[in-house]
Amino acid sequence: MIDNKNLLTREQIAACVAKDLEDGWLVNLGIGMPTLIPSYIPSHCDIMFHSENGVVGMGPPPLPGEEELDLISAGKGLVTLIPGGAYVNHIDSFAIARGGRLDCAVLGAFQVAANGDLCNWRLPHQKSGSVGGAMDIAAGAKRVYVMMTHTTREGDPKIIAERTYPLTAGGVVSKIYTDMAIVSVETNELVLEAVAPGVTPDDVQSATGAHLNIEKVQEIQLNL
Amino acid sequence: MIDNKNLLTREQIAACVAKDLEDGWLVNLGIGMPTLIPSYIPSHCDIMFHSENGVVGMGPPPLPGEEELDLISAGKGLVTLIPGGAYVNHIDSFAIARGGRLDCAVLGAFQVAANGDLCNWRLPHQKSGSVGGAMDIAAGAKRVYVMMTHTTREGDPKIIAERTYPLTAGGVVSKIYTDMAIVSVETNELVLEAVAPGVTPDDVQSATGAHLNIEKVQEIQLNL
Amino acid sequence: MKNKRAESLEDAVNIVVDGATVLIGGFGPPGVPEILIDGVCDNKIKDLTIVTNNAGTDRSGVARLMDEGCVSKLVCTFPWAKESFIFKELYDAGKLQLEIVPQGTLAERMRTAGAGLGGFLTPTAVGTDLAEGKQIHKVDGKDYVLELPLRGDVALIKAHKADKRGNLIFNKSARNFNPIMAMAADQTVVEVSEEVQIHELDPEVIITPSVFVDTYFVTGHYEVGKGSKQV
Amino acid sequence: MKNKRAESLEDAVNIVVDGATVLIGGFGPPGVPEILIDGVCDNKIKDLTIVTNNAGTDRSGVARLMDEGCVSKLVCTFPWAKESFIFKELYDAGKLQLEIVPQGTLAERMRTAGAGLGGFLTPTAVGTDLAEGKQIHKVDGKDYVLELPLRGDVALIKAHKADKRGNLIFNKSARNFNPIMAMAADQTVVEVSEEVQIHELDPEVIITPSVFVDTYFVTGHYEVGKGSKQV
Repeated sequence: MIDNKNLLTREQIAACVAKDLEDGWLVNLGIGMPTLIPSYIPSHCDIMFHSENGVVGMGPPPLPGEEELDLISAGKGLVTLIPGGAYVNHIDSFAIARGGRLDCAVLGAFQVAANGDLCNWRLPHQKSGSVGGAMDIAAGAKRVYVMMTHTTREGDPKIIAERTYPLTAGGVVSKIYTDMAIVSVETNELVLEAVAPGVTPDDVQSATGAHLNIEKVQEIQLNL
Repeated sequence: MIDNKNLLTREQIAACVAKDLEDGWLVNLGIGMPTLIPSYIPSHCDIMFHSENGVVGMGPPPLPGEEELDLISAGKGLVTLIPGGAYVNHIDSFAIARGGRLDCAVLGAFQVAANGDLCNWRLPHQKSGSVGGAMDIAAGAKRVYVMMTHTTREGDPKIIAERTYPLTAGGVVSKIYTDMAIVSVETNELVLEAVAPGVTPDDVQSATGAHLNIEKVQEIQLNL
Repeated sequence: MKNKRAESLEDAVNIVVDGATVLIGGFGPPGVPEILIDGVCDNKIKDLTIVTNNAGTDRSGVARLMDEGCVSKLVCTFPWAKESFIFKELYDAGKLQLEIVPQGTLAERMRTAGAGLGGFLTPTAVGTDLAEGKQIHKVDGKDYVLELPLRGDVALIKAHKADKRGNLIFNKSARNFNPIMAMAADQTVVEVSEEVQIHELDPEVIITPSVFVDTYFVTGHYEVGKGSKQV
Repeated sequence: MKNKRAESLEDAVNIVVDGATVLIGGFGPPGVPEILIDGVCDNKIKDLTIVTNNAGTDRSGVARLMDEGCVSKLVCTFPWAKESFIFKELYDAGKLQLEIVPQGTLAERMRTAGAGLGGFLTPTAVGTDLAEGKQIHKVDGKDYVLELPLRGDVALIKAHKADKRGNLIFNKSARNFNPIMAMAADQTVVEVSEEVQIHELDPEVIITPSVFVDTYFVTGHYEVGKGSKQV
């Protein structure tokens, strides 16, 4: 069991993801942790955010006094529109999502399987879930990155050999950012790319339900 | 053989169709003869014209000096937009056409069969034809009215028991306006509704390749 | 020109009858026709099937509609949210049927109905519970789910402005499902914050052409999420 | 911010290579990117499959492209028109393949590609020659043709204005297929009459968001149908 103080904070994970988003990309951010990402995008880097409720070019929350109640994110927080942004209807918004125009979607997850299966819309014991746009976005984005804690609150691994939870989209996840590590989903294996400072590859392996290739592991550089 | 001087002019046929278009309708007009119709719509009657190239609320040709080269009809003539008209893209334009929002489409035809089959896009001897939007509009409009000469130049009937030309849309035509008569396509029969002044029901029947019910025939009232 | 303006809320919503399937615009609070919904509540309509993205926010809009017992079935994408506590209460008590549809598929199913199409093939939900019982087609070696049109008897939507012919424009992210639903119902009823003269809407910027609008009701501007008289 | 502005016509069109499938906007003369087409002609590109509504008007635009031998196949809706005499000449001489697609189906097939869908069911063309060899599906007792996505390697479109991010608005009926084609190709190249600053296009009135635009080339205004240097 690793020391909790070595786990990355949500903000640190967000910074790790932000570092991997490339200039010029259009990115969709899921509800929850992924919404922390924009703060960590360097200002010289032009990344546009797509919100599936029809906002292309979503900006940060409004300054006090400038709130527009008709301008929200998919997570229903008040947001702004960047210069050069545009409003679209739900059809065009999901044409963007499914049509391969999202360079990346960063989503939360309950489970990710070694083959890239994503489970994030319903827990097995629930009668139903809230799917929102997750299935469309996960099926359509060029890259799906997952951002989550490495294990459940009970300590069970969320990265596993085969999924046991209801599927959101099959084989779509290419990269996983957790509070312990960055894991890349390759064709035949999971590759441990980097670990948090103070966390060892063995720590990560033992908190993971699938085999990790640790040959090229590095340490995550934190600038926070 | 009837006297040609008793045949209706194109303008007179257009006036007959115009009389049957109802206040509040959205109407698509095919290329050729149907484009004469708008001149005969009474000014108190609010009929909107849809042009499949993205014009909802097409108005008459522009006055000299007011031409806009970017504003044309489906027949490629310069037109105008009525107040309250709107421009749409081809997807929305054909959503209107197929989606049942056209109260009526008035199209030309090579042949109409007794069951309402419409043939207007390709002659049998041609290797290919020009379909344009005819198949979508004919399949989607609430009513399809046909406007044509009663016979071919060679005197062959264009209203026939069973079509011999390539199909545009099956069973869609509900009314036929020709230079001799107005014929209604009913479930089990063709009903001769009205004949041109000086034309007898027998004249029409002998120029028609299918049986006509002539029990309720009237004479077309011309106000031209 | 047909006058599509309803002079009273009652006139605007009396097309909504017991048992109807009603498409209701909005994503979160923006774009929800809260006043029209109030009108349906006032009419004590029962057994509605409601198609809308969320399962209501707090106590107004769709939440009020459920709370007042007007709804027997909800078709939506995201029912489990803190602000949808009324839905949860009713669902847990077995008083509400629920159908979950992925958001892009929900929009596309309505557009398909509005565009006179018979269905579409989507990669969304392949291999998931939400594709159960649906046909799978392979195109170019990839699996797609066949999804069918979803049509409403009535669409209740919200727009920013209507001109006197019924052309509509929307406000920011309150656009969302509204223009799609306007196409997808037998009757489309719009609440608009503002009515303008015909020449005041540029034909280049009209989002919903008048041909998709049957009735509009002018509500004036009110604070989003506060439409309900119950609040 | 990525600079999508091409500084020369050559830079704008060098993505169009021999054998490519190219979607070309326009319905009749309005909305045809005549200058971009001139650029493709100048590059002496061969064996293009062109997807566009008409078979060219007089001697400019798509007509010039065919006339200069750049095209081996034309996918269109309305080839037989007086003004498409160059097409007729080439077709009759056996120098051009032709595929006719109903206009609504052509638009929808491109949108389907752009929207990441696998196909759609349409009532259009049921029972006709144009449905030959295609699957028929019955939905609610009615027959529909299954139509598949149509994607371009490149879309060449024409817009009225672009802002510096690449957002587009169009002019009147020159809108037509252009916004659809912008979605449906791997690379979308736009000729625009005018370039404006970012804040000059209201986000409510943008028809094609910048995410669908890869390159734009500013041509200035010219008389429709007279783009070609050959005229």
